[in-house]
Amino acid sequence: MRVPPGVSPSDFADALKQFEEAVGKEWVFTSDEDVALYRDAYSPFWGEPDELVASAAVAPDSVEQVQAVVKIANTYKIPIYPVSTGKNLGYGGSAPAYSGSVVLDLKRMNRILEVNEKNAYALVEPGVSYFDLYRYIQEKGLKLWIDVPDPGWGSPIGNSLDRGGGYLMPQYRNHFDAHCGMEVVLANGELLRTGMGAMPGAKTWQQYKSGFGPWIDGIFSQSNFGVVTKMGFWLMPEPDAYLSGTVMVPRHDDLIPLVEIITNLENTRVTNGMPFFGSPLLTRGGPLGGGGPQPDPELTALLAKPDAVSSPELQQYAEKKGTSYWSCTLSFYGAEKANAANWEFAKEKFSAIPGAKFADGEALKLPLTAEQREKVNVPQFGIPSLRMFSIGARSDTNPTPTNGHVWFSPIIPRTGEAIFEANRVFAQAARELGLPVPVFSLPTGYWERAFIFLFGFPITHDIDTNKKNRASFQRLVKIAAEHGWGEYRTAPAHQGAVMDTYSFNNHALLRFHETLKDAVDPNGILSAGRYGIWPKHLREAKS
Amino acid sequence: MRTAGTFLAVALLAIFAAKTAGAQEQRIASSWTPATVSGQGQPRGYVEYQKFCSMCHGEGVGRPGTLALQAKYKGAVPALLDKRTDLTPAFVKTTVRNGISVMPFFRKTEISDADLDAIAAYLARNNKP
Amino acid sequence: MKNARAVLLILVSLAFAASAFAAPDDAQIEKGHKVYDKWCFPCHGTGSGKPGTDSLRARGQNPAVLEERTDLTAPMIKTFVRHGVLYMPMFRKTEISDADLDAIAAYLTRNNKP
Amino acid sequence: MRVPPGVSPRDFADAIKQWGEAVGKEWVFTSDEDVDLYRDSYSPFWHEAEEPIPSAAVAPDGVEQVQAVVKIANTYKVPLWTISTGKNLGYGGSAPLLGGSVVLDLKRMDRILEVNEKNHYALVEPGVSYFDLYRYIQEKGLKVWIDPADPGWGSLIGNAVDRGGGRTPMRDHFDAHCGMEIVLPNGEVMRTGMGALPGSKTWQQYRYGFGPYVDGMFSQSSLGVVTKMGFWLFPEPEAYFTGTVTVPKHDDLIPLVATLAYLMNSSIVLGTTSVASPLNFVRDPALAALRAKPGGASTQELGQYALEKNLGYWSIELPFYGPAKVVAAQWEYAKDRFSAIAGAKFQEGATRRFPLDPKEPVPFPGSVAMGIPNLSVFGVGGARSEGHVWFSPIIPMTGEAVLEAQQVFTDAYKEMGMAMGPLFFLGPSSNYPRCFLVLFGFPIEHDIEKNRKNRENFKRLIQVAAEHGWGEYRTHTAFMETVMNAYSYNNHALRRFHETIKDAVDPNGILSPGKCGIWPKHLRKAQA
Repeated sequence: MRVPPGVSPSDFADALKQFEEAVGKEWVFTSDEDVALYRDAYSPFWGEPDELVASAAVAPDSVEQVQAVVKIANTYKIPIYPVSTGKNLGYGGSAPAYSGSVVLDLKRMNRILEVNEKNAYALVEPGVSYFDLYRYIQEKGLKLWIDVPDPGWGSPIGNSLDRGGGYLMPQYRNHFDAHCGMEVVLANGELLRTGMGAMPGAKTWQQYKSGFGPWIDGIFSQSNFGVVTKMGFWLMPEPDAYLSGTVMVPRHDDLIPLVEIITNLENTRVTNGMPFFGSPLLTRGGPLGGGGPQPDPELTALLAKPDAVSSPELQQYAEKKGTSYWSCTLSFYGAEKANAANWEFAKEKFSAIPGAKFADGEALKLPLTAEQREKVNVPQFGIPSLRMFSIGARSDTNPTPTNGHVWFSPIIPRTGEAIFEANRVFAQAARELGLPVPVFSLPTGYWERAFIFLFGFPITHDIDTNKKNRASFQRLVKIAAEHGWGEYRTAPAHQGAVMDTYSFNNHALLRFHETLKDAVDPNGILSAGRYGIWPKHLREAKS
Repeated sequence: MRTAGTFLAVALLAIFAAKTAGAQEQRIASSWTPATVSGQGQPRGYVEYQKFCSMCHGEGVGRPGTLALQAKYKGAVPALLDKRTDLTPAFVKTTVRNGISVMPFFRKTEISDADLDAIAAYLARNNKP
Repeated sequence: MKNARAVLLILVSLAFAASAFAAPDDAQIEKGHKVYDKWCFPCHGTGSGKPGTDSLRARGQNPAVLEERTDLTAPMIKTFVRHGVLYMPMFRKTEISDADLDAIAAYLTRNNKP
Repeated sequence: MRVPPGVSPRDFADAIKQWGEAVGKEWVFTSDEDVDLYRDSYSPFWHEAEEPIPSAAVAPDGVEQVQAVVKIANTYKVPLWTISTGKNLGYGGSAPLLGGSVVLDLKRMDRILEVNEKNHYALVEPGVSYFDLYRYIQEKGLKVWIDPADPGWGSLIGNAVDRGGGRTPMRDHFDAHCGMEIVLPNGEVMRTGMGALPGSKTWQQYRYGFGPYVDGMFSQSSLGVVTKMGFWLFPEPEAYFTGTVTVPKHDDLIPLVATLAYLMNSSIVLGTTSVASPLNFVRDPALAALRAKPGGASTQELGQYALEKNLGYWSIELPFYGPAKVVAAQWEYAKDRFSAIAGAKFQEGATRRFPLDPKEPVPFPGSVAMGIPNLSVFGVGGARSEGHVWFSPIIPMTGEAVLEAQQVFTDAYKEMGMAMGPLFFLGPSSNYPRCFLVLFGFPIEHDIEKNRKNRENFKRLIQVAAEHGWGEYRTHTAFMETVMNAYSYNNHALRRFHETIKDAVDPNGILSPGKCGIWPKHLRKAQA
């Protein structure tokens, strides 16, 4: 049996006994076999001594049990690491940030406490998955959509606290933005409710976010200040109809006005779903690895040259073949006629770019029929799935499956210029680091006002490859920071390195977090090291 | 007795009436537009008056200061401050620094003494003894 | 290393696959079907965008859908669920309890020839 | 000269001297005449001993000066009360909560640091008012809108950190912010969100940055002095249009609000609207007589009256923003949905196209909904009032809740001997996206007895609201303690958490003591 660092075996044995009394013997996991299930399946340290592993796991079934477990941990100063469904694979999974912590597994707390159709919100526990919530809504026949991230088995609470994103209207697809009201167990075991929930019998806990006085919800995201046990979410009413439309522009430099117009259309709510950028010239197949026609050898040769994407030869090739350089597919959710009018307006605006072409997408009346559901990109319709895992799993187009991935995910400005600059910078870095150099990367449109790049680093079970990839990852973090780009989220293996780049005024923000940490969790038991925030005794030990 | 209730009634009535009266809305030339604010060639007192006072005391609909003075004097003196001929610099300064009714007083970080001198001079320019 | 251990376990489980175990009853199979729908179907079901099915098909497995197979054994199923393989992560007991896993195994082996 | 509580006159004199060195002598105000300008114009304690009057005011003109002022205050443990433009009249104005505090007046910091037309944001200092930013944008001819609070002289930063609301699609002002710069109680400067990354390119584009998102802690709080803040702006749309839906019967309120909620949650209606009753605006002796009856008019009688006069019982004016054709299509769709209510009637307002004709006089009534600031809201008090304070509970966005609140507050007013006047309906509004805000204006007078009684009534209303699960979103300094007391879940767990943080971040308790009921440790005992 492993023992958490800094805890004596006898204290640990006492604590485990008390954990068992609190949650039931069968929900305290200590055997190697059981604890191994809490490893990060996509750990970049797989099989190395540095792999972050748990010493045990405890799975309470209620808020009272969480309080009891936290109090016991506080008594014995045992580091604990809460996970909700532990499914943020690529960002750390269920393994702790501080090796030897006891995982506090909240999966059993999977109650859907309320779904209100008229006011379009849900109140859930951390073990509820997107699948669970979706099924519940379908079974009750409620006309509500949930905004799902790519993997549907994740937890709305866990994903939102990690500040994940989805696909629907901007106010829903930013999952932390879409929350309203929290219940939190603090490090001393006390129960706290935020927003209107601080008022006993509040009628608007899920209708008004910030309550009265300082609005503290944000400090429980990407943090280690408390265990969130309930959270409300605003849901999107099922729209009448969906429409998509694609705009294609012919020239390399057209990306700049294209982004500018899309930004204007999104910020005025003309298009209200996530935009998908693409390049008919540069990509074959979609982001989900759907294959597509093999490119022309002439094109392959052109693309093999350095800086091919902005070369005059490629521009000439595109003109000759009549292939558009860039495309963007816009989504419209709403009344059928309004969708059509919005798309017409968008086309008018895009027509300012000479040579812009348009392809009308399918106009779908909602709800979808069973056949339609098979064809559409389901997360854009609030339907959870696990399709995203096709990116690395074996398939017809990917004969060499990996053992997972970690995401490098910098935020860059929402401009065409920034896309070009980031491609230059990251291609150069990839060449230097000996990484495969992508032809061109286009950002993802999760956030309404900024772009995000998602680069997946493969995880292997080869120690040397993983080591090299980790070093490359951290080098990329630094290179991004030198250009003013920071990551929005990262796996525990890299959280310290990323936090280190947010260093304004001698790390004022991190030092502020540490002040908070010491005040609200003086024994430093909660998620030590998460997002680079260490409790006092471990900060001192490290320095 | 003046009560919160009647106050509220007046408040909401005023807001609603203003909103629903859209069709018959009167169009009176505003003295405050970006062009006049930059106030090229105008005396400083005029410029500062436009900046600090005209939003309440200017011409046009929805100017509480002008409305209040209209109600108070019923035309005995002009409701518009910059049309008045009876204002003295001392009176202007006292009012700005002490406030009156719903008009709050203004701090020196908002209207400096020098700005206030200029405003007072501007508003008293037609007060010929 | 985990991979080696997984392979070993698979071999062990195959070796013992022939050993007889009590035929599961219909209630157990029905329960297993439900758990399967919840936990396995999103990756291993029929239809588009099922990475597990796609992966097995690409490996030449036929049928690629787990539910249609008659060659799976309970130990194999349990090994994959508790250890994961390649892109598939392992599942904790708070997600799929041992009892649920037994039921999944009962369901997926329901058509096996004795 | 007044001296702050707990500070020796000698220490205070030293502090004043050092502030003078830091910001310039002329920007440290100590004369009674100057300091009185920092009283709350609309104080509910006017002429009373409890009126919290500051001891002095300091007006720095840059972040470094703010740092210096805060450090000096920390050295001498002088309580500071931060204001940006000090114009949140009705919620406390420029006066501190703790009498004798020194006002830290940020009005001189009025730089507009950036307005980005392509990515639609602004970065400003606390002294910048809605008027200032509006003028700047007009002068540069930028095609972006600001979202002003009703009074246009307020500060973007001040209003947002007080979590005020406006009327356009960006109306939740705190929600519309992106990135902060803060001077902490120890005088250190911190930037939040992407601003923590030196040379960041997206400080005003992605609000969360990396790690815990701390911005909310600096709203309605006393943990730091916000010296810069970014705001998302709305790109000028092609058109604005309002359509009014009127429904005939009392009980129609329930489907009316349910449909409104659907339209708002679907981003079809993007701005603030209020539920109104045409009965409120009828001046008919017959109606007045009906209401004057002992016990008031019954719902049936009013319903009958509305039916006979063909007035409609409830109405909502819906704002639409977007391309002209879209706005028309959205209105058609809204009409479709409201038509499920038998007898619903529709009236179309005028469509405005943007940019406005340059000859169009601005501002005009209602222009706040089009991003043009004005001060017409101060017309609400009438000629004789000395000001107002706002009682502002949040209630659910349902017809049932509106009717319940109507009943509860009417009863409370009666019980307290306060007349509801000719008005029988409160007009809840949607300044925030998912709930209704109800605003009651309490008059301020220069009459001690009346103010005392009004204060008691105000506190009673807070209790009555809390008993029904309705809490205030913001309140005047005089009532902050009472409101925070109502947020008492688990033996005031939230306030105790705030206190833990306050003690850690501001151990000397110098920043805005008492704000929102949060006192520093040394004053907590005295208050308890």
